[in-house]
Amino acid sequence: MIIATAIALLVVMVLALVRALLGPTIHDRILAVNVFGTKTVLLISVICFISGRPEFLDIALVYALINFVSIIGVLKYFEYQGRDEREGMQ
Amino acid sequence: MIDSVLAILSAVMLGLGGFFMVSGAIGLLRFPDFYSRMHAASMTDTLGSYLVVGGLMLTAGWGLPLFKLALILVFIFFTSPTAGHALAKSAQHCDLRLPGGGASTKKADNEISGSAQGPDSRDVVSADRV
Amino acid sequence: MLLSALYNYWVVILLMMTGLYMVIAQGNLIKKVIGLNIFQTSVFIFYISVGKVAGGSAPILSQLTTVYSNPLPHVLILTAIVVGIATTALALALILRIRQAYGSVEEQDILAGDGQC
Amino acid sequence: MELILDIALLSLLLVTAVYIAWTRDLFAAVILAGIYGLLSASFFMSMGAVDVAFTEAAVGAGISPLLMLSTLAICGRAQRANPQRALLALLTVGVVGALLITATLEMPAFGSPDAPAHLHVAPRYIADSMREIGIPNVVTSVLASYRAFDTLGEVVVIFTAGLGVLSLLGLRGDVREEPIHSPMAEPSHLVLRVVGKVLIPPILLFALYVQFHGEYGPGGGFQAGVIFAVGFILYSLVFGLEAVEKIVNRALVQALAAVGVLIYGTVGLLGIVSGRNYLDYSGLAGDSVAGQHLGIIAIELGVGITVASVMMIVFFVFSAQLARGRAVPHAS
Repeated sequence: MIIATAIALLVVMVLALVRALLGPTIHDRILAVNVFGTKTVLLISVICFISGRPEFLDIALVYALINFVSIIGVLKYFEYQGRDEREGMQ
Repeated sequence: MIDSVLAILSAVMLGLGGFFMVSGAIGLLRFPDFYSRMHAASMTDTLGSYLVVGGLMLTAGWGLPLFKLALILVFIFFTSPTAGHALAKSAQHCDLRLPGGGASTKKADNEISGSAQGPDSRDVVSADRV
Repeated sequence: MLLSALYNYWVVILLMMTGLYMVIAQGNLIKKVIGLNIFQTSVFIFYISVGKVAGGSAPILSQLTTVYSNPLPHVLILTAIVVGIATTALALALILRIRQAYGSVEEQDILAGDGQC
Repeated sequence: MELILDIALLSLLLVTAVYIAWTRDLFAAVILAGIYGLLSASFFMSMGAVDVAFTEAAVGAGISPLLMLSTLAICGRAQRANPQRALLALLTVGVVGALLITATLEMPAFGSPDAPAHLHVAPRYIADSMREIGIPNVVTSVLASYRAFDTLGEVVVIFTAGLGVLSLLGLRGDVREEPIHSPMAEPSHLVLRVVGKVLIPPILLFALYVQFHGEYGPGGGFQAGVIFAVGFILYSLVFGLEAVEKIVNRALVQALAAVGVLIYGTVGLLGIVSGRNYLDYSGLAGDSVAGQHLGIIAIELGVGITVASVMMIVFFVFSAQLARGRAVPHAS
């Protein structure tokens, strides 16, 4: 079942990547990255169990944290950018 | 006895988690506009993660891995809904409109650069000119 | 057989060429830096692929296994990643200064700006 | 399963890279570069390179997109096409790529245990490091003891890069024309502020764990430094740059970047004082294994301090630049 989950995760990653490539708005891409990041956390945990060395879960843990920080960062810069373009248009 | 029950339970949780995640991803791909994609993705994202990590926890046995998985669960519990919230808020803030034009009326409480611009000042196309 | 034996190396080369293409063809300096990063990552993937031993586990000794991947490429790449981000930061800082001086980050504009002086 | 994972991840990497090259929206390119980082870290994980995956996780998916985005936010995200250049580039790339692919036919098959790379020093590291160094993580013992001189060079490079960024952008940052304003610090982001407050202490604690657990599991100074910096970066994203500067003194961080390199160098000198070679820690304690252990902990600490401070310096310089951004007049 673990292997089936890994394959399901890969499928989800492919679908999320397609959404990230298609866009159409930048928020869709950010959403896709967010989904992709969570799936990476899970995929890494699953890889740890498949390879039989579950003590490497630290990496999944660091992902769970970093992914959040980078999403917040992306949103922040997008707000800067949005405010800027708005000011430019006036 | 306990072991086999745990194994079955874990398999069920992993399978359910996989199902939810795949269905959420299909929603992410197929739904027509940003807000409904967001709905599909972030709901199933959180639930699917809980189920998969929970399923792994049941197979992990007592020890450090169990604790780390629990930490991952807690972090996902905090970060995933928060990221979704921030994303939706930012989309609304940037005046990303639904096809029906619902969201742009809500921006009265956003103080950004006055209310001079009309709904066309930043539409979906200009947000992503490739 | 050939596919599974050499697939990693082919992907590495394709990634490397994508990065090289971006560095040569794109006039935008930020895009060039992203291209350099892709090129760099392809080298990382190459090293890690070379270091893999079939059936080998991560090179952290444990009682459960005796076959490990080669630790040396891991060491080299680990430091290279952090050095890579430091140099990327330096490149981006240079780009910001170029933008302050020339008002643009497009190569053509910068060359034109040089011609005027 | 390993093969499926390998092929799937590499194919996804390739698709992402090609799209990054193709798109003309730089914002999309940077976001996809984030995905690229996530994918390559998963790939490293599936190859058993846990330490590398750890570093790439923190750097490739976390800090690097943030730096690029802050540059983009200043420079704009549109990009011009250059068709005649593209043709020439395609030609060059095609020829070089074909030559390289021909060369791979001579390579030893992927994963074969008797490839030349695995025959020379690696068996010795794996067989003897437990006896000579006494720690289970071979990567850490090679990084911090067998090849410590190399690592010293890398740390100096990082320090120099931080210095370079500071001299290019940071020195004029002391004169501030307008107060730095962060949109995220507005009260409308209440949820974010609360969650940020909850998450920052665990991040810093986790960084310390990674720093001091690096001998037994994946981790070490490089990873810990980046994670530590990410904690402060999250704080500055949520609460604004001013709030961070109240906590971490800028001069102190700049001094710490140098202190880390100095710790590393001093530990090396202690090796000479104890009658051995530079960076040979065997003489630092009673028996050589304990000495090695002590030396590794000390230099990992130096690495961690330098990496954390350089990352913080770089990020804060970039965000200060972003906040001032358009106050700087253009030459055009």
